[in-house]
Amino acid sequence: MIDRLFRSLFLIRRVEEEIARVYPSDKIMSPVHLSIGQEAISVGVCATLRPEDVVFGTYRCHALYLAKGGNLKAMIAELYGKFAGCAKGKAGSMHLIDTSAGVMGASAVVSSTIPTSVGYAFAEKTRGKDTVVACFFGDGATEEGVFHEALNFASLKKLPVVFICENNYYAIHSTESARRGGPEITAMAQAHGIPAIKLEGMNIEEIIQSVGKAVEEIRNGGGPRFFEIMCYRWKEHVGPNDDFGVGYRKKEEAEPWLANDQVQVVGNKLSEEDRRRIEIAVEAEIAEAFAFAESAELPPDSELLSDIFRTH
Amino acid sequence: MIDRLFRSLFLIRRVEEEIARVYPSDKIMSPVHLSIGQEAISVGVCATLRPEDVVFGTYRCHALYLAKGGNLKAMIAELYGKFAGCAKGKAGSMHLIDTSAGVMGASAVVSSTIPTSVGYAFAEKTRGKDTVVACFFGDGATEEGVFHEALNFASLKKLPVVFICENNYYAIHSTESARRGGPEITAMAQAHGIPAIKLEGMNIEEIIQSVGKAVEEIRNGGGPRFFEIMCYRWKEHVGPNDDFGVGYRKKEEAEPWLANDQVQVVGNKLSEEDRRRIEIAVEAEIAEAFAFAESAELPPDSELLSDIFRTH
Amino acid sequence: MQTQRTRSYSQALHEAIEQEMTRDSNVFVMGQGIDDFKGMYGTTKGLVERFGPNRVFDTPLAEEGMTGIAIGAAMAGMRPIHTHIRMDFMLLAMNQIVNIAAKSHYMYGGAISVPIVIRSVIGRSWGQGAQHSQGLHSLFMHIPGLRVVAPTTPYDAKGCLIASIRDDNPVMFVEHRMVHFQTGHVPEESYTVPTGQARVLAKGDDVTIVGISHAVVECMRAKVCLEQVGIHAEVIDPVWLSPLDVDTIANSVERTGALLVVDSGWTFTGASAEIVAAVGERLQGKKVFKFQRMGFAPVPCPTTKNLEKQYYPDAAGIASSAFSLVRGSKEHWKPEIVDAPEILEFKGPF
Amino acid sequence: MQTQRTRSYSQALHEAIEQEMTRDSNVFVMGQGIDDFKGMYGTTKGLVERFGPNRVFDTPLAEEGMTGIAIGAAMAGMRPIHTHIRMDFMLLAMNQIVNIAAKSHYMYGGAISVPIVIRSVIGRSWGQGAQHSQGLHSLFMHIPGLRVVAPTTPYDAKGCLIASIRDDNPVMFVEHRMVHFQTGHVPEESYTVPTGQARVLAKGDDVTIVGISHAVVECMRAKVCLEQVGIHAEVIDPVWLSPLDVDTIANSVERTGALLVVDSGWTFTGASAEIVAAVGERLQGKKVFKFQRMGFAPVPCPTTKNLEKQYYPDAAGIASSAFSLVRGSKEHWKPEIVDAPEILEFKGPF
Ligand SMILES: Cc1ncc(C[n+]2csc(CCOP(=O)(O)OP(=O)(O)O)c2C)c(N)n1
Ligand SMILES: Cc1ncc(C[n+]2csc(CCOP(=O)(O)OP(=O)(O)O)c2C)c(N)n1
Ligand SMILES: [Mg+2]
Ligand SMILES: [Mg+2]
Repeated sequence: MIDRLFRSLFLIRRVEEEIARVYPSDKIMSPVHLSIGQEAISVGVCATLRPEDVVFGTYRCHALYLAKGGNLKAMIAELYGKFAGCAKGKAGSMHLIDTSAGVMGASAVVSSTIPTSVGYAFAEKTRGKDTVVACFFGDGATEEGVFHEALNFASLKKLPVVFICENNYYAIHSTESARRGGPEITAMAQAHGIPAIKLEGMNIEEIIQSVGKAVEEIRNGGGPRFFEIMCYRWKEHVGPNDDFGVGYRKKEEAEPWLANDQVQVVGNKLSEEDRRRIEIAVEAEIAEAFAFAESAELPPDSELLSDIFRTH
Repeated sequence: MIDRLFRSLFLIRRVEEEIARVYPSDKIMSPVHLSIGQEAISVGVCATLRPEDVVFGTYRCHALYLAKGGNLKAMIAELYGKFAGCAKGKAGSMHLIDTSAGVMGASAVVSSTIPTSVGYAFAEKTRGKDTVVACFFGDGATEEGVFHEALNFASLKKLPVVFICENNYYAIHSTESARRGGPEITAMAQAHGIPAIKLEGMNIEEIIQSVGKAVEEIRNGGGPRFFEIMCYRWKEHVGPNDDFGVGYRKKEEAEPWLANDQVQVVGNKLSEEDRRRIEIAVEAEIAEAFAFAESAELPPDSELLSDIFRTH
Repeated sequence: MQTQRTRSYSQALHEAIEQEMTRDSNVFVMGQGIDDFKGMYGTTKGLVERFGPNRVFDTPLAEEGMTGIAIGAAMAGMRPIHTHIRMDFMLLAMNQIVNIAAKSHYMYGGAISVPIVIRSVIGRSWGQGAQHSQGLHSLFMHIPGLRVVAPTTPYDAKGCLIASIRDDNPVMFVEHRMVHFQTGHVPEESYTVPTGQARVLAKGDDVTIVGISHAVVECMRAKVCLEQVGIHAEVIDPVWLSPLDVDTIANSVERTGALLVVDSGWTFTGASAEIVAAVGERLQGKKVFKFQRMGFAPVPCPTTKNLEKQYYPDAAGIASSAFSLVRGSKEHWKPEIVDAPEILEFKGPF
Repeated sequence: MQTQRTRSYSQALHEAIEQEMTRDSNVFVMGQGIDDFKGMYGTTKGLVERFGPNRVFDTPLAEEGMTGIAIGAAMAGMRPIHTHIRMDFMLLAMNQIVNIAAKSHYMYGGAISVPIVIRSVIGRSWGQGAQHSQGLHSLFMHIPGLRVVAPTTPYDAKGCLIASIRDDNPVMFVEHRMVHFQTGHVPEESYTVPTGQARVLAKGDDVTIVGISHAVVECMRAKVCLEQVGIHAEVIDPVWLSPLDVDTIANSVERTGALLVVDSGWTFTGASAEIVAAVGERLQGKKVFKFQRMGFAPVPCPTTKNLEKQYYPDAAGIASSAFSLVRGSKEHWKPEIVDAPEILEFKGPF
């Protein structure tokens, strides 16, 4: 278990570090929203899901995609705009998808995948499947009206959705105090009749335990559950850099989070040897994926006009 | 006080009864949503407001318009589609407006005046005025995302708004159990940090007392307050008729509400003489308004293309 | 001779839904009030009794959210039909329709598709006013990835709805309140009307009149009047607004030399502009043609009857325009008022 | 000779806001992140320090609600400027814009008005993809009661924004990300650019090229190329898309006999269709002209560079189309790739 968690955490961290390293070369000509520092949420939640379960995410979807088992080569090729990308190079970093791994896509429009995930859950429940849908979004997404509309319906129909709010305190550079009048985000979920728990302290084991229990209840027909998980975005909102110098937040604020790096915390639970073995394998996998993406083909020009409609 | 309340309640009731009576003649060729049975909410709330305070309503706005002091002749002329109507005959029953009385309009799109009322309150607060804005809407409106967006902002900026949810149990023919998963509507307001009270039993004095206290607090800078006031629509959703036979609700359900008719309850507190005096005056006023509307002119054809833009 | 099976437009829609729900258990219907005694203008009446509340259900008032929910169910392989009693409310769901439904198949490189049908009604009738009477199909035509269809006959209503349900892509299905009452031949068996094919409703050589949605009913009335002054109009119902069958229209105009487009919506930057421009593209260098656009007055819809009447193009006005187009702008003629029974007879309150 | 005062488009917008806020205490600015260190592409930087947080403030993520709030403040007599970093997000606010802002003045018989300016950015740049790059001005053009303006020069940016703020009606103010960096003459004093007037950017007799938003920058580059093959293009920037100055364009086409419209958006049922149809209306019976429409490819915008490049009309393509339009469809010519420095030099991440 620990080795799988570490493998996933380390993979995500290192993939994003590689993205950040490559980015200035302009090989990735599209916005990237890094999850560095927040990986434990995706990894923890996905550890509680089955392969057939599905997830929906936001533009900040690298961690979720990989944690759920999305294909790494297809992801990097997608960022490089290559035809072998998970969306043929048409989607870029903000819209990763791998339906075979249960990654049902991500959207650049804040909160727009919340209702789609609920609709997916409705379809599964109606057809008698026991799929659980995990719906990921940021704190900012909870200000959009559609968040409430989706939660209400999930509650009304007792749908198998686990809502995961990754509260990193910021929407771009805006603090919660500039955006929200209410008390806790969890209170809003509760007002829709959805049991909600807030997890502080960013502890992957706590996440797995707490979410895992909820997922089980959901699978047994208990209806939706809601988690607000506090976290911190280490990098700038979009792009590969640090941004503690630009004015909206101070490095001191980040320090406790940096000290509680779950990649290290989990890694430290492994023996030196086990850890090295995993790290080496992951590095090789990443190197291969980037090499693959580098050498892959661009989509042919004819792709511009293809895929607009699905025809049998 | 009682005589003013009765006057207002009786006026609204009788105006709507007249509308219902006239309707089959096709002189009013536009949808009407009657407030019969719900008048005490508008009358009670408006009794706590000053003339300079403003109200925003829904398509079911006859009671609110009159309770706030909207011009009766201009209203009936509007329903008749006449040029002397409060909107020159362009708006009809669903969009009554009388800015001189603080009636800032109403919308046929459910919940769409909730944010505009909050914006109005923002403008008044910013400019240092002590206006209170009363925002009326139905239970169905609370399912729309924009309801939450507006409440959040009102809470965030501590705006002078009193939210009045007229909960008549139905949205057209749909019951709450088909539409809402959460517990109380008030819980949603509270989740946005807005103190909320639910008033049952449809008692105008309780409404005046409870809302009056809140309006005073709001005027003193206390920020928004929310009321859910339980009520019952006696007539069909739209149109002049009863509809207990059509299937979605039974007459028995209505009976306690009919027995607690606030027009009678308040009227009974007056001496026979006072009451008669008011009734006679109101009947005369109504007769005059309908006669006025009957004989008023239609808008000239040139009105079709006027008012599209305001030019100095 | 076999007597034709006659049904109303609403009945035709009802039959389409019922047959498709029977055929495919992935088809379901959701929308505000669809399970009430009115049943979405009768088009969903009795379906809940037949198919149960999991496949026929009322929804909260939440257009954006419920559209997203329909889309999500479609992504999972179901085929939702989402209904709206007024097209005006679609404005609340534009983000899900345009940013998600229309784009997902392309944006994800074909990995998923969104087979959803969104039915909405252009609400002209009984002083509905500015916010309950808009024909907004032009907005959706502008968006790649959406199909837009606005059938006007009961036959097309059934065939287009079945085609839309079976389509793997999002379809905006536009119904005009005033065509709900039209009756006509509707075969009992299941059939589809081919996507992207216009229908020539009446033949003629002097002028091509294209009518969108209810306007085409008025165009047919105008045609009858025009015959009396010796003008033979060809009347075309595009049926599908996107994809638009420009060929059929352009071929007709090449023959008649005159094009009148009458929309159930505003003209500025709308469907009528597209039709004129597209026909012009086809015919430039081949044929010079005269043309005119008609549609709603360029204002919100007023409620009072005398202004409302002027707001909409009517048969007499259409005939008069076609006359001037054919005979030259200096020649004027207008038939007596032509009855539009569906409008005269319609009584509210709704 | 006096040296011209040169400013960027963003600076011009900043100056317009600052001057209007100084002039009229009812003017205020709201929008997501406008008070952060980026300040809405620099256009709102420092304003909060100058005017305080009541008049310059960040908002929750709630496009529909915040638009309604801006509208309500406008109904109370204030003059909000509401900003959006991407035009795509306007789809979330369509109901308030179309059903409330556009209709209130008419629907209430003139009793109230809604003087609101909604600024939004067409986000082409750096692989923004399907949901961050739409030019949706055509949707708003279709709606009576809205003004739509899309200035491209710093001079017009300032003058149009001031005109928009002072307008008593709702104005959709469309900014293309790629014109934010353009520099040009901007007078220091306050001035307005007249509503509904197109600007002839370059004179010519052979073909009329109309470019909308950033496309007009490419049209000007195309003009330079065309000169080399002896074709003199007239380039027109409509500036205001609604009301649209059809006269200026039609007068030009009457002279040149050829019209090329290049949009920063899709062509189908869009601004380019309207321009073609409207010019056709003006000139029918007077002048037969050749025309062509260009715009985004009819799909969502792909992110990968090679497809993205084909997605947009560029100067070389525009020149080539204009050439064929003038010389006949059998004659082909395309200039070497023409540099578009604002696109080549732009680097993300955003
Ligand atoms: C509907 C919408 N509004 C605004 C934006 C611009 N935007 C992009 S990311 C973002 C912040 C979202 O914050 P949050 O939900 O907390 O997610 P985080 O980026 O912190 O992970 C905003 C406002 C958008 N993409 N979509
Ligand atoms: C956005 C929107 N969706 C749907 C409708 C159709 N509709 C008109 S009234 C109504 C019911 C609203 O119920 P509620 O808010 O409880 O008000 P009530 O009519 O009971 O006073 C609905 C769904 C609408 N007008 N606007
Ligand atoms: Mg956040
Ligand atoms: Mg109700």
